[in-house]
Amino acid sequence: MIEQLLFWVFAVLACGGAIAVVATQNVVRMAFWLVVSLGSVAALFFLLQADFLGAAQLLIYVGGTVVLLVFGVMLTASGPYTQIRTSPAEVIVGAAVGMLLLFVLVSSIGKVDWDEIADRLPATPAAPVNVDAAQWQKAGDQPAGSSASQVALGVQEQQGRTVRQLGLSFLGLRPDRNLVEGGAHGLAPGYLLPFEIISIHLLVVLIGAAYLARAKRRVVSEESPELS
Amino acid sequence: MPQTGDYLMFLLTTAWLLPLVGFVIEMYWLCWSHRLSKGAAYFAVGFIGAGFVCSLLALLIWGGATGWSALSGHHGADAGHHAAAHNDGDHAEHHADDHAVAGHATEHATPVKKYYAGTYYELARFGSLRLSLDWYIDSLTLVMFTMVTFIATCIHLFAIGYMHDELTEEYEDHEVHMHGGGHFSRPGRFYLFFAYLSLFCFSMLGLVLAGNIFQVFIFWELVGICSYLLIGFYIERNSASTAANKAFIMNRVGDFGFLIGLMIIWTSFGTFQFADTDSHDSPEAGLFTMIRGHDGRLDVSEDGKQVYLRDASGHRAEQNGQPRTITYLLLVAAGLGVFAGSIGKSAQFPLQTWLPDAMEGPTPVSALVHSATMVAAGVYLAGRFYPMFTPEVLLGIAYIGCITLFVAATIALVVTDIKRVLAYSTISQLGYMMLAIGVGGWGAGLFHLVTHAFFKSLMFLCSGSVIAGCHHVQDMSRMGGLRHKMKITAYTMLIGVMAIAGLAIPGTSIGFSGFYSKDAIVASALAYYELNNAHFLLFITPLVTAGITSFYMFRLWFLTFAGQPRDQHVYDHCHENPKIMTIPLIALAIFAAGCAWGGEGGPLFRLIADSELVPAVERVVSVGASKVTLPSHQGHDSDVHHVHATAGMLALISAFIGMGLAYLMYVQKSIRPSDIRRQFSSVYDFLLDKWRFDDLYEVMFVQPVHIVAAWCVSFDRKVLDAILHGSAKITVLVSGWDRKFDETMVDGLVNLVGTVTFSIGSSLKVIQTGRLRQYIMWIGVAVVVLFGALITAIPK
Amino acid sequence: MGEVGLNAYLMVGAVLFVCGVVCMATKRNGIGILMGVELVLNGANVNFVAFSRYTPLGLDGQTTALFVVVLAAAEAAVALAIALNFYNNHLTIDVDSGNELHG
Amino acid sequence: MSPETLLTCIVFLPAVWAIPLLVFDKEAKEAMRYWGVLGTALTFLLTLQLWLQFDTKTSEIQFGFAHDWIASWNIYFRLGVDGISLPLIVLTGFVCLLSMLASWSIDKNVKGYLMLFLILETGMMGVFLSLDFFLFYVFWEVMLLPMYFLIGIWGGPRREYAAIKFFLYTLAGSVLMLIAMLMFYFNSGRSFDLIELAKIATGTGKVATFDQTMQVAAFIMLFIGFAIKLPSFPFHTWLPDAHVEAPTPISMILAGVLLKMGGYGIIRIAFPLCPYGAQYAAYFLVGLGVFSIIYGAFAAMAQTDFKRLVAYSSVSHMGYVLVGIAVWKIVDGKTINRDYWTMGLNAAMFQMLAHGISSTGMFFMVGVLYDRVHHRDINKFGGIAQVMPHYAGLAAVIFFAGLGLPGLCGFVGEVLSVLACWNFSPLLAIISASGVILTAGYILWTLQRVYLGPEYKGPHPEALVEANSRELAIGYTLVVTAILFGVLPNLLFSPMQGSIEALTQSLATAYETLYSAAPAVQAAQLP
Repeated sequence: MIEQLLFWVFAVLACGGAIAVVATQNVVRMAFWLVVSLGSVAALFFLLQADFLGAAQLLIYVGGTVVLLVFGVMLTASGPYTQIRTSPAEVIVGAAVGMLLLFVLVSSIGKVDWDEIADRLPATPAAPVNVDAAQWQKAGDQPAGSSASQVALGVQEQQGRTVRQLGLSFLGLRPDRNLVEGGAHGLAPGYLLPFEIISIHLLVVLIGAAYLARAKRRVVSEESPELS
Repeated sequence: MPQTGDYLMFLLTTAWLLPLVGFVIEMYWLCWSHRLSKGAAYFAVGFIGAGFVCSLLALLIWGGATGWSALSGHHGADAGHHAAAHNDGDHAEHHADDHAVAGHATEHATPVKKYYAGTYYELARFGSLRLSLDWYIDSLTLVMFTMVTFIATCIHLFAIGYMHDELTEEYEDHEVHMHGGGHFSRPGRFYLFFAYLSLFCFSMLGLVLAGNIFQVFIFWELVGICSYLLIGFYIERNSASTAANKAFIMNRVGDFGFLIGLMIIWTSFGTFQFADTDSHDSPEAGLFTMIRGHDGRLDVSEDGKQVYLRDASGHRAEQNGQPRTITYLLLVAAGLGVFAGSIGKSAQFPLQTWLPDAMEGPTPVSALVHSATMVAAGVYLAGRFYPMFTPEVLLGIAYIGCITLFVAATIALVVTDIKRVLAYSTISQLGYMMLAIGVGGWGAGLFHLVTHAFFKSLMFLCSGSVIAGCHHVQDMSRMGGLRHKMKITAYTMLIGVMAIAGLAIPGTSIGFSGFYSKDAIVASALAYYELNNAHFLLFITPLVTAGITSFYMFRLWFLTFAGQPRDQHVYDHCHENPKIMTIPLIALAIFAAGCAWGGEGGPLFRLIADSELVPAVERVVSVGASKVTLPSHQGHDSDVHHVHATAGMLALISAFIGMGLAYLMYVQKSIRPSDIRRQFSSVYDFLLDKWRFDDLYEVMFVQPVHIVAAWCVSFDRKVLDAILHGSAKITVLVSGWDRKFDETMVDGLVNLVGTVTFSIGSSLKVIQTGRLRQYIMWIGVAVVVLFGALITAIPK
Repeated sequence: MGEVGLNAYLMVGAVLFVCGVVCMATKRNGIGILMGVELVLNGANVNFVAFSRYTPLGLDGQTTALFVVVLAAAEAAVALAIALNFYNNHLTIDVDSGNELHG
Repeated sequence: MSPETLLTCIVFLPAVWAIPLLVFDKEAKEAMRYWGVLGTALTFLLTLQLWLQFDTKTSEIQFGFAHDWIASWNIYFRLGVDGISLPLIVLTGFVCLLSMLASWSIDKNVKGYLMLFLILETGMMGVFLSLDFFLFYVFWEVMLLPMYFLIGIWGGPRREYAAIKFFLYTLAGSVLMLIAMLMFYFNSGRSFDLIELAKIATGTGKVATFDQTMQVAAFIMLFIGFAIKLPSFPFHTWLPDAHVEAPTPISMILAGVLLKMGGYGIIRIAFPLCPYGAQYAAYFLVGLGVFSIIYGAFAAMAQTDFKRLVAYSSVSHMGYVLVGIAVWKIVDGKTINRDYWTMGLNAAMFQMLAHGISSTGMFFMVGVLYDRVHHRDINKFGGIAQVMPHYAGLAAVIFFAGLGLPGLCGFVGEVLSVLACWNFSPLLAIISASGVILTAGYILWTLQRVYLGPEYKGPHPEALVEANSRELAIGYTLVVTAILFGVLPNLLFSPMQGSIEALTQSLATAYETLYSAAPAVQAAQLP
């Protein structure tokens, strides 16, 4: 029950925060509401037993990204245009389109029978054959899954403690899968290499960003009208 | 051990090549001496004089080798010849390595005459065909050599005096008028004149010495070019260079025929050699042996269409088992072809017109080249090639000669230029020689050739003396009475005139050289007429012309030397020439008077007749198309001998009539020439226009050639080039279309696509507002619409 | 109100997503647009994690979400740099003035 | 020097010699000219060395060698010499040296001129030396381009027209030659070897001989290709234009060497490779030759441009070459009097060489005048012999050589080819003999108008000074050569006799074989 309650609280907070971001005109306030929304999402992650992800969300988003955003706000808000108004027509149109989109999405979500979809999913390489979707769904609740292999691996799947599992899955060891029966390969695909590659990429991107962000005034500002 | 032939060859070759050395030295005279030096002339005289000595020596050696049989006074091919032939036959057998083929096998009934021949070097060899430079020496060669070198020496000497005014840095030519008025002047070209003369002597001697007909052709052309150079010596005179061109081109017309003759001979006989070649294993027959064998007769097949060729042994030659033959008509054509060359060179009808124009050259040239030697080369060739002529060819030769001698003599009647009179008389006399050869009087023709060379060169030199004395006045109508001032010239000239007129003391056989030779010709003609009555013109014409000749020659002498001066100015400035010019006159006059001493029994005639290859003791009856019979002319029973006295008398009468008429008209003045001129004005004009040959040729040949030439050029330009240009234009046109197609169709299509794309783009660019938020909005709208469509369109 | 299911989370994700989109579409402020992007990414992340919890996707969903988070951080850095440059060039953060690419 | 090195040097020395010219200063004209003269002189010496080493006793190819070039297509770098090509090689070296000496009058862009000149020489040498059809073709084209530029850049006022005309004509011929070459290539089991192809044509090769239709077709194409170069009557109009517009030294090379390639091609390629085709067209060839003689002479007579006149005289003179080559008399499949044909071929070769000397000389003599007074109108000359006697004397000798005066080189070739012609056809022989009159006519008339007379009538009379020592040296060299070969023709006949004899022998045999194989086709033969 508490879980339900928490869900609703945070769900409302997340959605409300998001709506507030949209509705607010002041950038600083928008940033605040964004923090609220993102924090709520982190809470939702906890509820979804993704502890590590939730923590990462808090650290990176709320602690990093949003601070960065605020910096941006401050750096750019020195001029007279701190508040840039949107025309009412645009707001109305935007709201209408948003509503429609929301309607489309919600109706889609409602129309899909997710259990059936999960059944129809292709037998992912190591999906345990003897465990049906419902059972599997509950596996999160019950420690020590019925799979002997999981036991053999010494993985104690505890509620929300996903750091170790995520780390192993990065190496290709999947506690949530039956690797013995399902795969002749021994190991599932790991994420370590992609992660490293992405890390390098991102590093490059960040260096590029730092380069771009260097404060330098345009010397010739008259060129822009010609380009338009 | 050197043989007679080697001696002869060595001497004559020396005589032949010395002038060439002289030519090179004189040509580059300015490199080692100066313009005013007479040295070049002395070189020239020295070399040709040495040549004369060599020739004379050769003649003496020849005489020694033949035991002077030619001069022994016997008639016909008698014992002396037999002995000579025997001797030489032995030589040939004993000395197989001797190049000279001397005589031939002695077993034959009729022994042949003797000659020496050999090869200098080979020009080319193609399989069995061989071209070489050869020498061929018989008595005719020797006589010609001696005659040419002697006359040339005299004329060289004379020229030293005559060309004296060229010894200057500033020679003023009074006949050339410049644009700005005044006369043309140039540095003198004394040395050059003698260089040309030397080159001519070399060519002429080479022609005489030639041992094959091809070599004759080579030197034939060379004397032609020398003649060209000498006629055109005064290169600044347009008339001179035109005359030189005319001479060479007309000669080339004759050479065209000559060349055809050569082609026939070359293809039919495969050799050009006169004499047999003495290769060690198999002697090859020369042309004369091939066609005449050893007995001097044509070997004609029964139907008269083929002539059998002989091999070196005198038997019928065989090739692949078949007897070698030549079509009779082809042989006639070859003969006529070669004779065409003679027509050109000897200025016979119809190519006679160049010779009078050639008088543009200096007078010594006229004397040497255009009377004594080169023009006589045509006669020499006809004589040398006589064994190859069939009776039909001879008949043609006779008629050509007959026409020529008459035409030229008639023109000479009216001409007043002293050199031109002599020129026409030269043509006329050459006609006599041709006629003689044509009627079978081979010896008579060549006899006349030699005597004529002497008296005609004498007369030319005399006229040159007159011209030099009168300061280049040539018109006889401005002369008269010159005998008082130029005694030597006048009386040597008189000797020449009497010689050419053929005068003699009636009743005796003492006369000038021309009497004997002309006598021989008329006798041959009469004998021929008696055997072939149809051809009476061949006798009447020379007889009448003898009178005409006498008339115009005496006319010349009377007009020039006798009577009163007609132009006092000329007369006053006239003077006798220095000794260097008169001595040659005297020397020549002696020979002109006496070289023919003894007539047909005399040494000269006998020497010439010695080399006749065709038997002369019997009649030759033609088997060809024309039924002619050639008279026999050797021996006491011969046809010619029978009529000799009659002919001599007739010719003498004719000559005296001519002389008398001239005396009456120009000295006695009992008949006034102007009356006759008026009476026969049309004939007079016709003659004065030289029978209008020049006009005829101008219309018939010169103009058409120019017209055709213009056609050719315009064909090139208007047809060939037009085709090229047309195709080029068509190509350009097609490529123009191509370009248009490219521009309109292909480019248009591409442009259309471009334009359409562009206009669509520019109409769509309105949407591209560049506003980020709008795009996002559109994305949202699009997602909604797509989903809506998806959901509504796809049924569950 | 029954047990919280997959659909509920998906709804939340959808709301976040739509808010992000609307935010991007209406805000003239560049920073606001950035925030919209963050919202969209969060919406997606919610979905990933939800699927990870309720479907056989398992840890793959979380892993992907993790990637997205990292990516979003980097993106924010880059976007801010761009925003700063934009500001330096236009002396404003109004994205409507950045319409040089209009047709 | 080994034969292989010698031949390679002869071909490539000039082109290699052109490379150092690049480093010369643009204004160092004298130095570059001397360099060029040195190069051509060395090449000429090499050709003389070749002559010395040449064995006149044998008719075979000498110094032959072959290297792989494009082996997959059977193309070889194959050079060699026989009696037919040797004299032409020496002539090329000779004429190139003389025209290089005559190049002092070129003052515009000397470096480029000399380089093109040297490359041209390489091309010409290559044509005469190569024994591979493909190589021959390559050199043939190599020669074409420098010539185009030499005319087109250094020529007279209408040089572009002339250069393009020359180029197009020659290119048209090349295309025909290319087609014929490929016909032989594919009919011979893929061979470009000229010797091998000739063997096949005479029926002694590795594969069956070329059939009659193909021979006729190939011969016609080859003949047109070479007749353009020769040039023969309907294809000759490029020649006057090219000659008139080309600078003097290039005219000398054009007349002295390039025209010979036509004749050489016919003797070396067209005849040996298609004996049947050659015999098939023999009468036509001789007729064309005779017509060219007469036509060229007539056209020359009507010219007022001195150079054009000489150019047309070339057309006339080269007619004798064609006559000499083709007097191949056949009766009933048997060659009649082969010696006369051998003589004709020899005469044709000699005529080419003699024309190489006399025509080169004539163009040079015209050039000397043109350098002084800058016009070529015959009617505006006159009296040259008065102001330039030494030069006029040399010119007269050279023109007499062109006229065919005995004792000078022009006579031998003309007369012998005419003499050889009677055996083939009396009618054509007579017509060709009449050329002697016309030739004398136009040459003497020209001499009269240009050299004789009292005074010069045209512009720039002050420029008429006696020839300088360089010009006299060239003139004397030509005159002495003309006299030497006129008096001792055997000097030239002796090296080529053997090869030509062997050629006529093999062709006669080949034709006999072909004739006996299929006598039916004879019906179509020309009279």
